[in-house]
Amino acid sequence: MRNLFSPSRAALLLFFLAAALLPLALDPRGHLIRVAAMVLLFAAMAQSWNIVGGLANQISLGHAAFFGLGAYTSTLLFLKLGVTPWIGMGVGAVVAGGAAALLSIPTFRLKGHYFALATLAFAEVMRVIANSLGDVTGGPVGLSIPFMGSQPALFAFRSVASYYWIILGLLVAVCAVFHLLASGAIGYRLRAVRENEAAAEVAGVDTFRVKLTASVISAALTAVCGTVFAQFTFFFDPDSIFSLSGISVRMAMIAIVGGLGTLGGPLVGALFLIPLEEVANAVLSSQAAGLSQFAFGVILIGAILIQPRGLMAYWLRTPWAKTRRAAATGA
Amino acid sequence: MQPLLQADAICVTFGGLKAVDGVSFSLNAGEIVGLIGPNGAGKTTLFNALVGLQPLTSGTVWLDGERVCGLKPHKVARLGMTKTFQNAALFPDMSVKENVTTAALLRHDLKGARAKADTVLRKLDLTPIADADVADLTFPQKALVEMARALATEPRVLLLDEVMAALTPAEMDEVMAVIRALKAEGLAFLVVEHHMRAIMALCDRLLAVNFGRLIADGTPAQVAAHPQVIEAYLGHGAAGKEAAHA
Amino acid sequence: RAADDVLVGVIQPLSGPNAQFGIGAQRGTELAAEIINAAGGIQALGGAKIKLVAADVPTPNTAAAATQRLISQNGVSAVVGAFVSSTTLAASEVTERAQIPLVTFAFADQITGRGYAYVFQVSPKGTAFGAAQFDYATAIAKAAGEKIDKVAILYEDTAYGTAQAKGLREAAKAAGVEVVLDEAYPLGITDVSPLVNKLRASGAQIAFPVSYLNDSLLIIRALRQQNIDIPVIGGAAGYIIPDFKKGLGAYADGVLSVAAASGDMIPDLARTYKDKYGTFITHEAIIHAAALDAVAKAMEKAKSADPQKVRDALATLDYCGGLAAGVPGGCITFDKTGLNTSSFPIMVQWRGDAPVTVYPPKAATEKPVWRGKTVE
Amino acid sequence: MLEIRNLCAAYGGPDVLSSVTLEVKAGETVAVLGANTAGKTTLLRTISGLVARARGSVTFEGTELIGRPAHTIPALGLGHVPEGRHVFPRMTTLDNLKMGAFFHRGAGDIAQRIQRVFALFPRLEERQGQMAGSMSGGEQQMVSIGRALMGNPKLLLLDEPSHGLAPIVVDELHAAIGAINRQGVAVLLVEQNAVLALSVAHRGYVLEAGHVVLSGDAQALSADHGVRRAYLGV
Amino acid sequence: MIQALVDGILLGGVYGVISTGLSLVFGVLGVVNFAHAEFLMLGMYVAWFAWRYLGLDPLLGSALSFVIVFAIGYLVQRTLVQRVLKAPPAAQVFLTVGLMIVIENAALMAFGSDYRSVSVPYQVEGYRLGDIFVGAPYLFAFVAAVVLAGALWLFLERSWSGRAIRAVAQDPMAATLVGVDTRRTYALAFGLGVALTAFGGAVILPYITVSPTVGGQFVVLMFTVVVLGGLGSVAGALAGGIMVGIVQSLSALVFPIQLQNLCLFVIFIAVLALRPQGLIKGA
Ligand SMILES: Nc1ncnc2c1ncn2[C@@H]1O[C@H](COP(=O)(O)OP(=O)(O)OP(=O)(O)O)[C@@H](O)[C@H]1O
Ligand SMILES: Nc1ncnc2c1ncn2[C@@H]1O[C@H](COP(=O)(O)OP(=O)(O)OP(=O)(O)O)[C@@H](O)[C@H]1O
Ligand SMILES: [Mg+2]
Ligand SMILES: [Mg+2]
Repeated sequence: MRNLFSPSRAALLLFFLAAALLPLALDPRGHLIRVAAMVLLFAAMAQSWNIVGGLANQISLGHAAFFGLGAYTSTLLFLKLGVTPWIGMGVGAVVAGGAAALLSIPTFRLKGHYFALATLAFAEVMRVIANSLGDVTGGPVGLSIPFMGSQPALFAFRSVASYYWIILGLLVAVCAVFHLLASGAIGYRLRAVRENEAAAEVAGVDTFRVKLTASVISAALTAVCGTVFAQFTFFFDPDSIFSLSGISVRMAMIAIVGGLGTLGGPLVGALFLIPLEEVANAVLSSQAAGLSQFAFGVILIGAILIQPRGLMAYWLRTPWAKTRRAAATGA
Repeated sequence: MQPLLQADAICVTFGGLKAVDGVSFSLNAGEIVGLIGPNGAGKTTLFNALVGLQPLTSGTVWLDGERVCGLKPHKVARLGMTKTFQNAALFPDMSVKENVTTAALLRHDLKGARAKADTVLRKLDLTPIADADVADLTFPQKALVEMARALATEPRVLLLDEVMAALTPAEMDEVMAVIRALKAEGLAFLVVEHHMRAIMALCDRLLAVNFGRLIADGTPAQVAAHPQVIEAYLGHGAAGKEAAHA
Repeated sequence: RAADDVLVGVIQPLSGPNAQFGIGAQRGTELAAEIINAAGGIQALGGAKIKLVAADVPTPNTAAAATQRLISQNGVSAVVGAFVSSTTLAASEVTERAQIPLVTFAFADQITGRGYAYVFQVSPKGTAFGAAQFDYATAIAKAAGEKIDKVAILYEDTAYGTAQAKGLREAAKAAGVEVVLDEAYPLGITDVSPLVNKLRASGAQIAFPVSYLNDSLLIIRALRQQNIDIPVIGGAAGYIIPDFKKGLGAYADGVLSVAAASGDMIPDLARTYKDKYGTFITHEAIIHAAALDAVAKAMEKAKSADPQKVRDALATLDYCGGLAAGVPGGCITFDKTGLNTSSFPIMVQWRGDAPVTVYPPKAATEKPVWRGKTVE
Repeated sequence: MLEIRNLCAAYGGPDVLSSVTLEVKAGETVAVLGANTAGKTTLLRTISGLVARARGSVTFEGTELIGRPAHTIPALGLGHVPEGRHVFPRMTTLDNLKMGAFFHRGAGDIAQRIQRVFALFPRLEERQGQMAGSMSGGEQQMVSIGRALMGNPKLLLLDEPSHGLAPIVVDELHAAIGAINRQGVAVLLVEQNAVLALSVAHRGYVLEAGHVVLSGDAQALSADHGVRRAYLGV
Repeated sequence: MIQALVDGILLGGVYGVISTGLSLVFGVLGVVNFAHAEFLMLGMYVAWFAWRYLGLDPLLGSALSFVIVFAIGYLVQRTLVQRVLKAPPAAQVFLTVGLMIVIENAALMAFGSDYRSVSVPYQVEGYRLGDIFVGAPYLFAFVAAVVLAGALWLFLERSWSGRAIRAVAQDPMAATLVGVDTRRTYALAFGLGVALTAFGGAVILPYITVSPTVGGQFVVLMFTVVVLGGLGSVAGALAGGIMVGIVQSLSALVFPIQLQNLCLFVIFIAVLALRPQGLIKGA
């Protein structure tokens, strides 16, 4: 019970409180709220990734596959069959979860870099399929969500703030799932698998099932993020939705820069990287071609050189965090 | 009475190498059997084959009348057989108790597993270090935690792979006392160890392997006196004599 | 007191794989702003100067945020740009909802196909370019006395490639010409041998590749290596930029390509551009200059920089000359969907260091050459 | 030959070695005994320059080793057989041996050196083409020792060479260490197996929790009551 | 069919060489270098400038690419990569992602966004052997690639430095104990790895244009090659390269070329499922 008021929880609560109050201070149709929404959305994506990447230490570089599946499923259901994206979102999650389960079969034995590259290839496969099945997916041109004004039942709103609230809700849900997994029985098993798979098996952990569960949940949540992203930006095409650098790597990078496998990592990472990129773009992109990306890369390198274990390492080093950790193991 | 563990002509090959070559033996409840043999004789491989970490090329393994070969390790663990790792393979980012709890989850829910872990840790006198990170442990402590983790799966057969290597004689005695206490509860052990002093003092029976093949099976005294065992493993020097003294 | 500046947003891919086109387009826009400002700015607004606010949008994912920033942080009256279709589509979702006019060169059919009120396309649709690529080439061949009944279409599988290939395919069907090879290939292909093998086996008389630069060089060189003498009719993009010539040298000469515009139609601008940037003016620069010109003209007409009024003025714009002279047809008149109805594709042919307009005759500055023979 | 004075060492946490003073004279075999984590391995690693945080002094034939880059130390005449063998697993036995002469790569007598190692460990000659990683533990131990000998060391540091080896191999090793020492190479031997260590050593030190708690000649140590109980298991 | 096979092998040999460097860096440093393809781009630029201003054929300019990029790689390793060698692998990956962004955009600022291409006489030549047709630039690049791969093999197998690189790759601590300067060797291996790739970039310059983003065209391909061959295996990279070349080439016979990479990646995942360590283990 004393955990309820631990400094880490307090910090988390503070974060969500600040996030909830933020729209009051911003123009509901402006740029800043869009950036804030992007921060939260990318935090949710990174948190979904963190379930596989952080808890199970399966560094996936192909989560864009699930992200895109979510976006395509809900959007196509809506465009072709008129199914509201609220339902499409769920269907997308199921489809992505199924795809993750299918992908687990050939990849579950793979470790480390081999796993990373197999997932990367999977996302590429999805991209090529979306690109070449023009009749179904709209092909390389991509898909547009029709402009319908404000229709909450169809997941369409006029103000960015509405999307912001939805994304905030999504982030809270993803964080809750992450926390439940991390602190529950499966959390123990995932960490065991992460640290030594053979030993975990011998200690009675069904490593395949544990990994499968984690990747299905992670993929499903990622797909939900994909649907929300599609609804929020109204347009996507295969190259951007299945993008290695734009989605897959970014999800992983946020979690890693923030702190792999920690609940706060994706939040901190998104809060650091997304605004940073935005500022670099706003300030530098009219100066010289490439300068803003260059600056972003330099800062990224700097962040990793200074703290390779992620920004959360600073928090974990503070006395408050230490007491919490001791309490957690004692509980 | 049927033996608790029965291995029938098991073989494991790596490419052309026969690491385990037609080994058959049995193990009864409450028995401690030692497995000795030169380096590379196939002892660890045999262990891995028994628990399902290493697929068998041929042969059968029965655990209490059930075929366990071809099952994944976690299934074998559920049926009651597990092993420790030659080079302690703990989960380094977890505390001692978390390591043990993970294994206890095999038969309990989270709450029950925590309680089970406490019991096991108490039994092995590890309660004082329950919250320590395993990365900070000393070698013998690690070996004990390996055993604790294995015990938390509530096995009937426990395979110990050199848990006493690198222990001082005094430390070895402590571990042997624990093993004997567990034997009294009905656990069966298969023990790999190169310390003949420990092996001779602990085991009811010895198996000796060389080049993957079983070369001797009998009481410790019989096996230690077996010419092939002396030739391939014990030698005539000081180390071998140590065995004879024990 | 000088009038306040009017702000116009420019979104272009300034980094990433399309940077070269984005930079060219941005230069065109900048040059246009200089010209308009030098001529006294927006007269109706007391000589207000146009001030450009640029944003780099290397990918569609970055386009929405960048466009939103220009709109709500900088308060631009209109947005010009995004050479790349997908990026433009992403940006148009923001401009439409924010009710800010977006004037573009990107030519995916979908841009004006969604019934959006705030998006304007200065040059024809992608399918129109494909159709023109086919129609013009067969017309030139016919005039040279060659009858075409088998053609090959090779295109990269991007929005641009597929749209234009669709136009080609339909035009061929309409003309009763057999398409013996119709092959999409991945963007960034590093080896075209399978493509060229198929082309050689197909027996096509003309090849219509729609591609960026590297693939176009690969295709033309591979044809040369294998001594395949099939005329290649480029589909804009890679075929009409200075690097095409640098890459192929003498082999560039005589290559035909469809284009949205050409420097020889607006010599003054072309000269200024060349003096300033050292290379001939590309069609994306010309069209984007015209796009900004249209925005300026709309502001004159609306006597306001208010986005809503600018959009209404754009919708009813109908003028010729000025920087719009660079657009084939020389005029800008947007229809209900936002498409400039007075413009049409042209065909250019490499002569020395730059392509010149050779077709259709109403726009041509020189006669086309088919297989070494000047076509009258 | 090797003089260690007031050596302290740490890996970032508290000191693992505190004020260790120890010496090895030319031609001597010196054993270091101690329980787990007493700091035996750390002692050898510090001598070889692998532990960054070391204070005090370690001189080898008058040269101060503390603060020297680790890779320059073997050339002074120190051979180190690390705990856990550390052979190059995907190199042949022969290449592993050759690597031992890396800092003498110009030397013309490499073939002779290899022959000398083969004379000591005939098994290695039989297995010279085999990947070292696929050899048995005892064979790998021989490769590791042979590799250290390739540098013609004057002092050989051996860290638990008998760990995990079959009794018969332990005996062979025992003989080999004696033979190496008789060729004039001084040996600093860290062993869990105190019986073996004291039977080949001239002198010994007992290390506990980073401190030298006892030292003396091998016979005296073997007779010491505490040593007998703790390390000889009697 | 045979034509496609020949095309595939010629192309694959070059894929092999540009990927060998990546494999080497992984094998020795254990770092998956996402920035690797950027060094291909740098190598191409060096060769392009050598052609433009010194009149050197890219096949000769490749030597210059090798040397210059080696120096750059050596420095990058000493100043950046060295610092994360002990960090978690995920941090290493993202350091190199950062490096990739920096190098690509630095090139954009330094060289502009132009597509640069050389013109050499053999660019438009080809040889015919019966029905089989071979483009000269492909053939020359292939030969150069194979020669270099052979030289690399000899270097690693026979020279002291090569042996030291292998030793450090397999056990850095033991390597230190026999007197190998591991830091220098790491830098040497990284420099060599990127230089090999730069060399590969130079020899393909006669048929590939260079621009700041050219690395992006190759990066996924390079990883596919390396993983197929077995990470860290230099010989494997060559085999993996040829396999990728053949798959690409043969798949075009049956499927639309658009699906070339689909075929490749499906085969890739299938191979990994059957052989989780790649086609060839270790080397
Ligand atoms: N994965 C593997 N691939 C190939 N060969 C292997 C593999 N694992 C073990 N071996 C070989 O099988 C043989 C038996 O090895 P094993 O580890 O079982 O020996 P051991 O009896 O446990 O020896 P030790 O006493 O040294 O631990 C050895 O020759 C070893 O090299
Ligand atoms: N690389 C390291 N980083 C941090 N601590 C270390 C490291 N290596 C050893 N230690 C710590 O230093 C202490 C002494 O270890 P050392 O290996 O020197 O003991 P040892 O006497 O050789 O023990 P053993 O008999 O187990 O080999 C231990 O507490 C150990 O945990
Ligand atoms: Mg073993
Ligand atoms: Mg030690």
